[in-house]
Amino acid sequence: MTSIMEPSGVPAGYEAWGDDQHARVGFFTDTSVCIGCKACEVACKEWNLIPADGQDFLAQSYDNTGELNSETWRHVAFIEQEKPLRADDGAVGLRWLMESDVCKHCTHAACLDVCPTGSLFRTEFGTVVVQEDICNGCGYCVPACPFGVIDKRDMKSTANMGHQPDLPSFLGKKEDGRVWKCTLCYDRLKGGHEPACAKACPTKSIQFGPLDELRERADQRLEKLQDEGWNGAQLYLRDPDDGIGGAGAFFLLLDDPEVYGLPPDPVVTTAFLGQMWTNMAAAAAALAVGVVGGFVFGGRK
Amino acid sequence: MTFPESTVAKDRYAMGLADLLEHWPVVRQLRDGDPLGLGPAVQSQRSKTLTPRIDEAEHVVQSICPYCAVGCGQLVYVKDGEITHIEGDPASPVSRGRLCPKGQASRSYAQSPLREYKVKYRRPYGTQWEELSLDDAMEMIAQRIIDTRAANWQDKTDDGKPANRTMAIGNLGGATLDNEENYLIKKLMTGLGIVQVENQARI
Amino acid sequence: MTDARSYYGRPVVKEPTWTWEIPVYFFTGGMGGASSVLGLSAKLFGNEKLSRTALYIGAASDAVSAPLLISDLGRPERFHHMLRVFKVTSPMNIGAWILTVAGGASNTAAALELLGILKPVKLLAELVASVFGPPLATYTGVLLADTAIPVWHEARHELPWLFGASGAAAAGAAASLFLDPDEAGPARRLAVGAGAAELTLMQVMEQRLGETGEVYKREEAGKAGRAAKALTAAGVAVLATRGKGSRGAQALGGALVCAGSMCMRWSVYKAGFQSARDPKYVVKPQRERARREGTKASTMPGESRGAADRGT
Amino acid sequence: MGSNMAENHPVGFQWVMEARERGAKVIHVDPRFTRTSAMATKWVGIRPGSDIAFLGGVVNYILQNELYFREYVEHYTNAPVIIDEAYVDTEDADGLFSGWDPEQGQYDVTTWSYEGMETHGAAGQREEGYSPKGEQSGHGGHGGGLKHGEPPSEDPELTHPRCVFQILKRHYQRYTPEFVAETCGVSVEDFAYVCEALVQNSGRERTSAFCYAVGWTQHTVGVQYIRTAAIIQQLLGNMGRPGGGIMALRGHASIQGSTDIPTLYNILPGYLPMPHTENYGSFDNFVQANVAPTGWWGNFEEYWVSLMCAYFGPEASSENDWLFDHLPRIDDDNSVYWTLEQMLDGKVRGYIVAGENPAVGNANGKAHRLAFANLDWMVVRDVVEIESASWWYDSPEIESGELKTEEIPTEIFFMPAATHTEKDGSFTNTQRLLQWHWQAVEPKQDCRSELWFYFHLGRMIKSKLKDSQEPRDLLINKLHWDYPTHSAIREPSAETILKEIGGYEVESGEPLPGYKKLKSDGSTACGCWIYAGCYQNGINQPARKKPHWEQDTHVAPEWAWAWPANRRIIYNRASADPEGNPWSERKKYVYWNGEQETWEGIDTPDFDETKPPDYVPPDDAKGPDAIAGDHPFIMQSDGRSWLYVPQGLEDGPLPTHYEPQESPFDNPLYSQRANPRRQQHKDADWDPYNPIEGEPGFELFPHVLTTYRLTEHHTAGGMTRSIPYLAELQPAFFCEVSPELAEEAGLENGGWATVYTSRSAVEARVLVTRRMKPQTVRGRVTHTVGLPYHWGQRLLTAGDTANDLLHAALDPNVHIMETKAQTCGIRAGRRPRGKALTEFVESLRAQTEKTRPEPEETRKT
Repeated sequence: MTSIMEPSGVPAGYEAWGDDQHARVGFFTDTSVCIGCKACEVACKEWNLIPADGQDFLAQSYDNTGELNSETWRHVAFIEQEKPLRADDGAVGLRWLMESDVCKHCTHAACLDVCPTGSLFRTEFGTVVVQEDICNGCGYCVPACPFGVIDKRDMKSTANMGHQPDLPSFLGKKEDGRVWKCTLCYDRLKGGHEPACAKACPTKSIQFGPLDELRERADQRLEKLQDEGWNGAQLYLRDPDDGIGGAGAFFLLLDDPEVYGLPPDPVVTTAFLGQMWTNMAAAAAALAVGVVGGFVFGGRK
Repeated sequence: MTFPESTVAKDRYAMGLADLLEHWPVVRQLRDGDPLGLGPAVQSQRSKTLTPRIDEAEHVVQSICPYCAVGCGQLVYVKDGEITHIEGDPASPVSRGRLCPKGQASRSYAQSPLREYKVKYRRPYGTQWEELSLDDAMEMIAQRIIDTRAANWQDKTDDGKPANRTMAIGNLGGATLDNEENYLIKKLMTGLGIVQVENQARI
Repeated sequence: MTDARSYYGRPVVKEPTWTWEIPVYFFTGGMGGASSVLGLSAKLFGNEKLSRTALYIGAASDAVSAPLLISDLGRPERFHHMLRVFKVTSPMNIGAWILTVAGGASNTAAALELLGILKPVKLLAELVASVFGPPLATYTGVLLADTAIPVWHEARHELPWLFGASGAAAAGAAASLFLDPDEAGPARRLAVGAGAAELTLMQVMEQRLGETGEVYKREEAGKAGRAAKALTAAGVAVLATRGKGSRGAQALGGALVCAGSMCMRWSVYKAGFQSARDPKYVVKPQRERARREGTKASTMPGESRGAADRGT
Repeated sequence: MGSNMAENHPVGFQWVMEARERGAKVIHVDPRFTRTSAMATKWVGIRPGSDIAFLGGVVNYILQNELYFREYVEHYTNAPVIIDEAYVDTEDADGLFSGWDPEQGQYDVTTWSYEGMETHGAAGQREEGYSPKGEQSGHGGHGGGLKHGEPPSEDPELTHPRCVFQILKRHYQRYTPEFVAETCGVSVEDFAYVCEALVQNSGRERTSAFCYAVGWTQHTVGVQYIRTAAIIQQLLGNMGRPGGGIMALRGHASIQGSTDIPTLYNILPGYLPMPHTENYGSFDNFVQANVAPTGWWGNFEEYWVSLMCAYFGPEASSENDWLFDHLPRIDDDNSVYWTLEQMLDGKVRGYIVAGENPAVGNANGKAHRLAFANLDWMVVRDVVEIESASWWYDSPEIESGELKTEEIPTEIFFMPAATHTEKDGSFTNTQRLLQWHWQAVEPKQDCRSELWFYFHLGRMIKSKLKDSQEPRDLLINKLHWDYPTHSAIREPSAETILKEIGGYEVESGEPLPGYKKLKSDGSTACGCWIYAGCYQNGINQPARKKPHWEQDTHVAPEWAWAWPANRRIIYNRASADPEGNPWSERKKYVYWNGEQETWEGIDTPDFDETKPPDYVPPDDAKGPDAIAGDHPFIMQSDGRSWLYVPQGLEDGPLPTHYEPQESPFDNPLYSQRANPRRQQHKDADWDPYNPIEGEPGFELFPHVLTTYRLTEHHTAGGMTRSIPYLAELQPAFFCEVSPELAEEAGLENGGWATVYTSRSAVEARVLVTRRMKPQTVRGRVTHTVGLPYHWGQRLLTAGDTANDLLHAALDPNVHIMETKAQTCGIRAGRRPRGKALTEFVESLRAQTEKTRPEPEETRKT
């Protein structure tokens, strides 16, 4: 089991692509230029023909989406703070942080590891994708994800549309009961197109590209923001040494991750799998011994 | 439009047992150097042959976003007479391929579940919509204009100045329309002596 | 509401989508796995009645386990996709293989027993079932621990043991239900011993979880947990003190231990939901660890970081 | 300022973000902290309705500290021009300019003229009150009345007490930083930051730009908001130069196009005026009234005749004065709110609404819906059944019982429309770029383009009337209405119409290369002179789609086509100094090539290509020839930009701070509180105004109300509330309030609030946010209630209509209502329903009307 957790930063299953392997790609989401327009949310839904998510007024700033789930693969978070944008702007200020969240396409991806059917797989682009023709909706990946990204679709949740007259034939045709999440537009990548959200993003807050290039760009960006005195700037999940081996989709944040609803220091659960299997083996053995013990100590009847 | 959904599965069952075994991911795991079954070994046939639907479009039309006045370029992908997708046109120096949520939703705008496709008619004092053919509606509207105009024509103002108009008909709208359409509206209305022609410029 | 910094108090990790079938399966799988071992052991020690009873219990438990699991699937008609791959990284996949083998074996054995034919094959099947029985009873602990749900993941040391003990107790208790006290000695002793272990392990787990474990005191997990402890303790007490003397007391004790085992699974199952719901269980320990050991998830300006080229 | 660009023009905002990343300062001056503010280097929270005070303060800062771009101001603006002795400034008349006629409520604008100007030919008409105004003068100043390009009296030293420069200085001398801070509710430091940033970033090497939108236009003194910015940009030398200017961020795909090729009552294509009911006597007199002797409006007759030839083909001739006597005539105001009033009076019988949702989008929505019930017939064309089509059975007035479906006589035709993907055509975007969109699919069933509808409607009407001898039918029968059609539904050819718009030689049918080729003898036809050349060489110029990466410069001239003459920056001669050299290498754009004796650069020069910088027009020069070589503003009769506007505006030659129609404050400068020339419907009971300070009931409406749009929706919602993906992003009508106001009014985040004015009451979900900052104005804390106006009673997300709250007092120049600064009250909970709603609003009005004094008796409002 240790093989998948060697801190090589190379996702398991990726090398196996051999000649079919492409450069690992991902997203660098730079929240310092995000204008919170939600074009990414809509672009994603338009491309992937995701059912509408229902209408809830959340009274949480301009966020009425709430979270990433089976019907939302890009989610823009809005955080209003009484904090200056620049560290040197004095104590008072107002800032409105916006961040487009997405599946992290982890180097060590718990959802992928735990998937019992091979529906989730590591693609030739190094991304993590659910194969909708394979998934049987066991739901194991849902609690395995340390970011709460992947989610099982329950079409009932989309029935509160108010009106639901004839949807265009190809909308709503998708079946429920399976899990869904960002595919990093696997089909588009195969056709040589960039993912829909990155393509739409008006300010290029969402940048798509080979991961090593993105990381370099992010490092420069962080330096620039530091020079400009931005408050709280940090790269999140950029480092291959972190608990998930670095993300394929990483972020430049302007405050701590938990403020955006992100775990501050996630570790892929399967990092402990060896330990857990060993533990289980011992417990199983103990069980057998215990049962036999019932006969040994106290007689056969 | 079609989606390559599990059409492949059928073919697979048609194969022999050997083929089946050959394609069994467990076998592929061992054979193809993916022992953990995390990568290529578990890829389905559908995933293997996936193509983006914009590559399957019969034609791609360059268009312009219908919402605000920035005028972003759009590419409209069409297959079987239906729009399959709309996204930004990278060639545009205005927008460089980017779109906002509204522009990005233009396919859904054109294919809205609320879209109306038939003329609806409400007769005076009526309590519900009725059906009416497009031809009849056009005929009736033309006649209404002629009649209202005839009954409310002003050759001169009350104090005897030239008027040449009817003040009983108005036409509203234009900022969401094409230049050519606005041109015809103003031209026709001017010809008819209808001066109350207005659009969203004031709102 | 949460007392950690969060995004409008929203959860960080998702609640499981599993429904009631899963905790019931934990119970049946545990009981079935342990019963197979009990059955074979009884056979080896010459207690045919107990052996047969345990065989049937094991086979029946395994037989209902599969439909339970399938019924929880979002796409039940694709249940066989579980065997599409063999994934050591997926406890559920391994569990599916274990259940297939163990369940197949136990039911083969039970069928042959019923028909009274092919004795050697039956014996082989029993052997297979009892080899795969203990893993079947314990892997579910790994299944839960191998998630991002704090109360499950942080209990990864205890859960296989707890589930194993609970399965063994249930197996012993179930056998006790159907047998006269003089034939059920090993089963009763198993129920008592494993039941006591289960109680201890529950306590240990809750203690070691610290703040994360407080969900076991609250809401449904708390209720079910308290019920589990009371039922198991009562069952163990009845079996230990009165079980030998009275068939009725033995049956009552057996039923109580079984019910306790089921309640324990329910408590653990529900605790996962509660743990996922409040972001503090995710954020606080991670933040503390990060403070203690230095976080790697965030790269602050000016910090040295792993070489970019290594990442791809 | 006056714009929320990040939210309403997100893709355009990419350029602002890119500039910010390159070190540009982005300043957002706005009442609300919006997504634009969040991206800005600096946000300054300003009280709604006080922008002129703020901008006037900037003007004063520039003038007092002598920070203006001297060379630019001296040569390119009318700063040196001496103004007529009769002119009296607001500073000397307590808030009124000279010429005020309290009886008429209008100005006699003649006292605002340049000194020594002779009024030209059409004096008779002028005395009768006619002069181009509003959009008619929008791009012109035609009829500026100069004999040749130079004003009679000038002082290049800028010291003459009556020169524009000195008048300007005096006019704004009281707009001190302290005054600005007090009036606008901003800090002196923030104001200083804006002033310094603007000045530091202007001059030879650098330019600054203003972006505005309806946050500026929708006021009773809206045009003057923009004028104030124009003054700053002229003083700082930021007009006609790359990176400079004042950018109007328009809200609809072709709202610019529908002004250029107007669906507006008072103009014809190319800002040619609709004739008024005045008796001009003859066509020549009409031309004389409108032609400018100097500048490009000197060719008025060429433009006019070419339009008439496009409209009427061979039926228009010099013999029949191009049918001038038969053209319909307008009154001073026949705008949409005037029509509304007429409709309420029962004078309008039929109404066609195409691609607009006035029941939701127009101020005082209730009045509109009640007016519709007075019509005989109504045609609504849209892609979904909008509120303007369904009002007769589901409007709030049906709910309240004010209207009863079975008693409404209006006959309604709902006609399903085609979308942009279902038709060919061009939009003109906010930077004057005509961009073609090709049809992608056929419209389904009864869906049709407006092109189809109006073409076939016209065809049918013409055929029904073809034998009519009625004088009223003469014009329609002479209308040239012959366009080829294609496809099964007989869709007219949009390209043929574009060709007519772009102009052609009548004889040969050859498309014209540009407006310079237009003739007044009937040999050219052109549907819109400023669009002339958009079909040159037989090529659909707006359909040019050469990718920007294949073009040599960022100007990308081969992408689409900009009017006029594919010019991307107008008045770009100002990007060079008076001698014709670039102001700086960094800001090089269009300049004089002395060797080739021609203007050149990366854009089409907006100047006679061969007119040298030192050209001085001879005394008898006319039209464009009368503009000197160092005067870039060639549409103006004097070739200069106007700091001071002697003609064309209704409410004053200089912007001055007036309070909105409704505001919690008096005017700190004058006893004249609001714009005296604003249009009110004082006698109409459908448009009651909230009391102002000192009037009974003032305390009922203590807060400022402002309305706006969100990224996720579009205007009145017809194009977005019908889309599930957008509806879910902003699923409810809400109001934004500060925590302080929430506390005061007992509002709970996520709960309900009722917002009310004298017009109506609406209910909205509450969003409590620090982004709504209470402001301290003249020692008093004021709260602003923010309301997005996208909702109506139907479609995927439904809600009350913010516009129902608004009154329709208007700007006098362009008849735009004041949606950005009104007053309101707010309380927790949902609104009264049914009849109780009307009773509630009536009770509010009763409290304000009890003992209301005649406003004029106590103060000038």
